[in-house]
Amino acid sequence: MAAILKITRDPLDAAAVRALVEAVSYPGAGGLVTFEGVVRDNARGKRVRYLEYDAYPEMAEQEMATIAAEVERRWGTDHLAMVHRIGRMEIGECSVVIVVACPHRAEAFEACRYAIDTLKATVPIFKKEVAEDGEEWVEG
Amino acid sequence: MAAILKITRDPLDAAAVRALVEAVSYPGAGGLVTFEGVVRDNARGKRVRYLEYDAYPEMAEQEMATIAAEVERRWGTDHLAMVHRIGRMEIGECSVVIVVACPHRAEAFEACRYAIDTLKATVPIFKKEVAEDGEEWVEG
Amino acid sequence: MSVRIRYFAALREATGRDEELLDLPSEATAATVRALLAERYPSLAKVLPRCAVALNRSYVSAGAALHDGDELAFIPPLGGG
Amino acid sequence: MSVRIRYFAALREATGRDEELLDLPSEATAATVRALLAERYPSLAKVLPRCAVALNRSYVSAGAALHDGDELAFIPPLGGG
Repeated sequence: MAAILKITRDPLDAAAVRALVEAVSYPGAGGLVTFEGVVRDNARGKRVRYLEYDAYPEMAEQEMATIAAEVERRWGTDHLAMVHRIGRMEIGECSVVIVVACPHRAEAFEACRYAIDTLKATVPIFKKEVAEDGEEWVEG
Repeated sequence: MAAILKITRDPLDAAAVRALVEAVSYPGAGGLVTFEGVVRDNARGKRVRYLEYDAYPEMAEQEMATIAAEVERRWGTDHLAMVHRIGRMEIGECSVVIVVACPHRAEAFEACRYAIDTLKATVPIFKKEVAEDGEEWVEG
Repeated sequence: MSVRIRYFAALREATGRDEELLDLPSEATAATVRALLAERYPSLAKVLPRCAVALNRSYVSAGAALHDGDELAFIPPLGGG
Repeated sequence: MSVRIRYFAALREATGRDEELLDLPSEATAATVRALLAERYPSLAKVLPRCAVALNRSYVSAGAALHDGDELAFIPPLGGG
């Protein structure tokens, strides 16, 4: 398959996550690992009201393609989906989903972990925390 | 929450997996990691027709509780679901689901990986591979 | 003493049973039962030596002592996941 | 030469723009533009020094040379995940 790499404004709800899992699965896959990043109700000791994500979409999708290429080189799978939502997100909503399918679980865990760690370090996506006492674009 | 630990004959289909994810999620969770073990179409160079899983259910759930206790001790979360299906499973069907939610992703990945690795090593569940040329109870 | 033996997977197929009650001398151990079953069910010959022992649903050593009312199982190689 | 500047996150809010075209001398670099924007938008003072540089949608060094038609962006601290 071609890896699914996307910046979207659509909610990453249960149906959307499930559709990605189905898209990535294949008959030789023995292990599927899914990471979901979820908006927490607190950060840095603050009570978070909601988050606002922004991105440089064209560059973000290009950086995601670099991650996908490295996943294929290191773990031999192109059964990968990486979707990050932007816009306003409430507590409990999903901001990012990464799904990896591999014949064996070790590779699926490692590739999924690599993909989210590298996404955070290289993909131009930005986060504003809106708390009770003000809002701020934050790192990490 | 009390960890969800179960041996079941019911299919672990999309709706069942999603229900576990929802059950494990909570407002302070920033990272959710889901592992799904899926019946592959091949193993040990054989073409697999289907699998048949058996278990010692009472002991299996007790061993799962030991895993859950260790997850809580090491990663501080009881937001864990671990469900293994038994009975006949076709290619592409899910045999096991593990979901872990934690404030941060590192813990969720590590706890989920620990849970499936330890399940395979300690929980009394048994697998029969039914291939084109015969059937066999197999390890691993 | 009476001990309940439970069978799973290859052992269930080889014995044709889910479980049975064995009446054993009071000094019997898990090893005694393993030898007894090997004799009673020749088709267990291949798998029994590879089995771990579970007494009252916990892993124990191969020579564990038994008591009246215990539940004993020989656990074949694991295949979960 | 003409260079397209794109703004995101804190930079979009501080400039009130998604993008703009700058007409620059041919020897201008990314560093030249950073200085120019700092002057033009005082509200960028805090975030600009913390920004990486993306030229034509790839990360480059702070002093990268520019060419006519390039797309340049200053990338504030990342928050994906």
